[in-house]
Amino acid sequence: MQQRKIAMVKQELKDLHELKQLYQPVADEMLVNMGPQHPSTHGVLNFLLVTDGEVMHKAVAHVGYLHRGIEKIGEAVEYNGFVPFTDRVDYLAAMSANQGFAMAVEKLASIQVPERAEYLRVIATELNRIASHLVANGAMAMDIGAFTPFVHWLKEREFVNDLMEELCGARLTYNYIRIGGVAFDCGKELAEKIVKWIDHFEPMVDEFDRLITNNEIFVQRLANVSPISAEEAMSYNLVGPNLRASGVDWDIRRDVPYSVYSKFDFKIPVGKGFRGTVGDCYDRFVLRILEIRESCKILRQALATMPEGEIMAKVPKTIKPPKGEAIARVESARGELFYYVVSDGSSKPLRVKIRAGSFTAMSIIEHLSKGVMIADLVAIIGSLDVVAPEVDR
Amino acid sequence: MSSSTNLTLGQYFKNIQNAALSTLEGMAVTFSWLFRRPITIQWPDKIEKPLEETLPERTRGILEVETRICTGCLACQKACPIDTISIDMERNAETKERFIARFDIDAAKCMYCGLCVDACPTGAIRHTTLFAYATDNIDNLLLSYVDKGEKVTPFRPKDPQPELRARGSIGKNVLERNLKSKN
Amino acid sequence: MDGFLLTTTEEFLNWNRKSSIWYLLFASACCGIELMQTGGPRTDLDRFGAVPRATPRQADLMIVAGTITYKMAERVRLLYEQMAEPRYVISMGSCANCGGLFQSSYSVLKGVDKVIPVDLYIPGCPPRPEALADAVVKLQAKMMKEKYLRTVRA
Amino acid sequence: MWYLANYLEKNYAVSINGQESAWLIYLIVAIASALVMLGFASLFAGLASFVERRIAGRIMARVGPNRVGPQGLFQFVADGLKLIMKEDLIPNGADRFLFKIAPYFVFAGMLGTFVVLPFGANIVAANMDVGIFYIISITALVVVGIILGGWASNSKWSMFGGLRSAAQIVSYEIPLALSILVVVLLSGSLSTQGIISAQGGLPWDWFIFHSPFAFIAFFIYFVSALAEGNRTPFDLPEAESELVAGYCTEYSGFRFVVFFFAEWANLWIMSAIAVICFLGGWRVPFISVEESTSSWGIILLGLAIFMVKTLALVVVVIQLRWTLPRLRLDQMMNLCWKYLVPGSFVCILGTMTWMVLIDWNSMIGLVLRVVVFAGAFMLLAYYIYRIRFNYMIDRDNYKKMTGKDMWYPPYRLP
Amino acid sequence: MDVQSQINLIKGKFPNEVLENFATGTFVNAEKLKAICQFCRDNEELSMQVLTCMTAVDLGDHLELVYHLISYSKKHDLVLKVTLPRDNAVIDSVESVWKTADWQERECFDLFGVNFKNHPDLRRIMLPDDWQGHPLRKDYTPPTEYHGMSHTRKNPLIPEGQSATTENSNG
Repeated sequence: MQQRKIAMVKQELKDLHELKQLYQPVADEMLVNMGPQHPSTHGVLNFLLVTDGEVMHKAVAHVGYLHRGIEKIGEAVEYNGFVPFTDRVDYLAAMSANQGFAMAVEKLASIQVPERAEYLRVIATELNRIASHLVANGAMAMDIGAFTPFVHWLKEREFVNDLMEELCGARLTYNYIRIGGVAFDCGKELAEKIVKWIDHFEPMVDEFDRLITNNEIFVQRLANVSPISAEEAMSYNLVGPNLRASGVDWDIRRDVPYSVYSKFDFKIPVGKGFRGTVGDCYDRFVLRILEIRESCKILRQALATMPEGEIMAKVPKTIKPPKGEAIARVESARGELFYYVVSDGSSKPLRVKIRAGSFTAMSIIEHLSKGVMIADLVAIIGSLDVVAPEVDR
Repeated sequence: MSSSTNLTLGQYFKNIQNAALSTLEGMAVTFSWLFRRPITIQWPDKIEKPLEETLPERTRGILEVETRICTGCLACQKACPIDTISIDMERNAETKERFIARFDIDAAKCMYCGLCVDACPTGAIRHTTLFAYATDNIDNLLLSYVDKGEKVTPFRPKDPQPELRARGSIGKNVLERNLKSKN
Repeated sequence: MDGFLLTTTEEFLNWNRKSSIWYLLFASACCGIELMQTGGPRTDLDRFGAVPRATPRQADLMIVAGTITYKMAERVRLLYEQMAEPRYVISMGSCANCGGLFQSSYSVLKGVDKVIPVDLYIPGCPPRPEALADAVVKLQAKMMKEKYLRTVRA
Repeated sequence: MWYLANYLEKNYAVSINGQESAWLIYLIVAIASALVMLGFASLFAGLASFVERRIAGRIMARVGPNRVGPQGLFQFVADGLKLIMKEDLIPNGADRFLFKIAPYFVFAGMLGTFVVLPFGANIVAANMDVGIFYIISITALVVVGIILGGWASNSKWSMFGGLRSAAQIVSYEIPLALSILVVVLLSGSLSTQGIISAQGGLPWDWFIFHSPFAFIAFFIYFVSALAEGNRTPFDLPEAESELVAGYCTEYSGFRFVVFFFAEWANLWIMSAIAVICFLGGWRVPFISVEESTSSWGIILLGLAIFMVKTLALVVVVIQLRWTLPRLRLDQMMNLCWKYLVPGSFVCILGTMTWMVLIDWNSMIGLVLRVVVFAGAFMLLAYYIYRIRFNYMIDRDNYKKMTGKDMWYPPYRLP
Repeated sequence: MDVQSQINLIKGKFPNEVLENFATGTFVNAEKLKAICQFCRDNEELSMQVLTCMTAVDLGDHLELVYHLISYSKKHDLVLKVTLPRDNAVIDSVESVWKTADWQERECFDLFGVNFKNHPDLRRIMLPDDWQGHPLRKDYTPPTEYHGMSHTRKNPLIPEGQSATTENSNG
């Protein structure tokens, strides 16, 4: 026990010493540790704020508190066995993480996924996107101080969890999309239940707008806060709602079409500076709400036009794809989820690289946090919708 | 209330009007919630049927093994990516037929992914809807479905279909026995 | 007579501690989302008097929800030491129980009981909100049986 | 309570070895009334914390604490006693003496205001002539306590919280005092009983409907009282999501109970002062000031009316907490100095001209008051219409989805 | 425009830097990588505004750095690969071309040990600062304990008889 305490103290001193050279804080500045356990850092992310009061000179991000080495495990587990691990890469939008890996391996092993399985994948991913946007916006509203919208959106998410439990058996870590198709089928009455929920849910989104989105205090707290220009967003490789809020019209579902998204017509909302400049926190918030509405539209069309047929392609027990590499881009709730799978012919991948949206969204926070108040840093983290495992994998 | 200094008079009153109206709107929404039904399921005592029965059929709870139709093919052990299932097959010296001596599942480590259930040819291993088994000693979560001395003859497909026990009952017995014995 | 007096007052004191457990708002991974759902409307932990508190000083239950890596382990130990004395720990989910599906990884702590004493382990990945509510109910039963005064006196 | 003191003195004036013993009786009565006030304040603080969690639960479609005691009534007893039994933690770098003293400043500031708050015709601890002036000055003690707590616990987060509350409470004292000045102008006296007796029982005889300016003054008072008590749009000092727990980050155990108590006792004080100044306190309609102390029945009726009005305002404050997000520091200061202070000056000038032009008892005065009352009533009707609109939207879809109908009135406890 | 014409465009500007190519991109000489990336970004026809992903692959005898570039306006993408020796892999950082490379290169340094010249702040990003070794290399053997916390845990599945506890079985 004793030597551990000494080791910890030495570590602390080394940290402080090293930080002192890196930042040379001015006389009256102090280092505030917005530590890994903090109500508004979503999950375990650590910010070191160099501040002299309310306004910060710089916020240095320390990540890696949830680095579980998923890519190293990827090299030690077969292809089929790795799918549950991709759930844990982004537990809020687990379905798109599954779909990304499955598509990459299907490209490698040239497996053709049946039509109905593609529809089921789209339905599950869109439901999951709505649930993920609910928690993202809810957590952001809670950080600004409004607790009720967060719990209302948890209530809606509870309904989505029930639907997901009926469809694929789990509430959060689905393992529903398998390589070559889908694990279970969606019966007629489950499709009715989903449509009934959407009928209930869409007026509720309008109610959230009346409760919080148009609330003057909320708008004043978010409008014109840390606007991100299109060039900055692209240079920092922001993806998804963060990118579209800065005015760049880029959505993988439409621009790099995969699965059966080309069969549905849905709009891609782009940030227009609704109540402030283009690309500020308020734009990102409103964009997610518009995307929730678009996902409801896609769900209705997908449920209506789902064809009958097989839900799983003929896939051998252990998949041995030929030597080579493949990439897969999927539009997850947090933007473009990029999979790069290299196989050497054996039943285990040689290298699995997952590049997620939160990783780059986290890297821009350091750049945005110059001369910003602590209350605004909380709003920025919330609006960029950063999730710890996606950053640290 | 916008903090910009160049605040025109019109903008000044517009801010006040916006703030007042949106606060009234927000208060109307929250007050209307006082008259709506809360969706709380008062879990432990104030619900009609215990939650285990009302959960959907595909729910992936704690694993359970119906040893009567287990063929001892070790497919589930191979399918599990993090090997939480461990089965010992022993061969009877004289009669040369194999039997299952030990079938252990580590419920504390299992990730409830369902890959073993897909791999099982006869559906012996399956997910129950049991979930409420918090214990203060982690060894209680080691479920052994074949007792110490017992020898289970593996089921051959052409045998007559034995009478199967209800889903969830086997798991419940093993978990209760663990809770009583170990602490 | 003295036994009766002590047990009833102790019963009352334990009842007080049991019916207002304030848990620390500490969510590291997937189980953290289920922890938020448990605080949400469906299984409402507020019914048991459990309120999430952000500072370890005012929390008397730490729910370790999610994977603890080696970099985070020292912080978890620090948080545990900052909590005020009658404190309890619930290890929620496979990752906190024994490292779970990341047990073979180089940077994951194999179970949080290597760093802090754990009172209850919840199986599940992630456990249902009702499983966490069940753990809180079991913790309450455990608190009722604690000899709070007698140990101090004996 | 002085009424009681005079009554006791006349009948039981016993002289101890010759000296006059009136001061002894006054002492005993003062201590008795102080204990009654403390009892009422702590009971109200406890129940208010329980009721707030129940209302918050219902607003969030969930159920508040309902397992501790019948329907969860003893929740606050459990919270309080559990916190007392917690370990007594003082952070090592903290300034031990100030750390221990800080909560009791806040406690003194909070309990001090209960002395002047009336409950009925002559049920008041001390009917001071400078009642309202005393209230405004004693709430400054709360600021001292919070800053001391923030600074002494040697943690950066609580220091932020302490300084934020210093800026907030001190700067919101001014609109608070100015809006109460409007009422003092109307009633002509500073004592709380005097203000109430200057108003009438019927709604249009209250000061709030005296003129549109008084109506705006009520809202200015209400907003700045929210800021004084660190309630929601202004709960920056213990901002849950930014500053971990603001000034009481390092407090645990009994000292946190005192901070916890002060926050909820302030609910009562805030709404009681609003009811005294603007909503006609304990005045019973159709009964003049003289008759209101005649029989115990009328006094109790006055007490009941005062309680109902105050609890209604408390519910509004609670509901505000679960509706509005939090203001940023500079926006909070901006709101105070650019909107509330000029607004309260306009109200004072407006009320003065209104009083000069139109006499209170004249027919035009009455008609204008009824017009303002009608305007306020229209606003209330619009509010109720919006509530019904929000409810109606989701009723059928909810029934279709879950099969159960959505009507679940608040008095039906789950 | 398709991959082949993109490669020809680059070959036009850097004739002897472009080595052999493959389906989705081309191998490039390590020293000239930064100049090529600058060219890809600034050229109008290519206008690769975004570096989607920059990672390393350990192929046993040498390391391979893979740069995935994409252009949102032209809707085409390209892959640049660089081969580096295993032990002291050094390459200049492209952080000045795309700001996202800052963190991706830090991750590559942390997990693979690839050193990036004139990178603004090359520190470990994922692992604690005093961690030895770079985990994603094939020849990485994880330490048996860290700050007093041991890596092994008694595996309940193996009865007391056999004594094998769960080593780091990530083969």
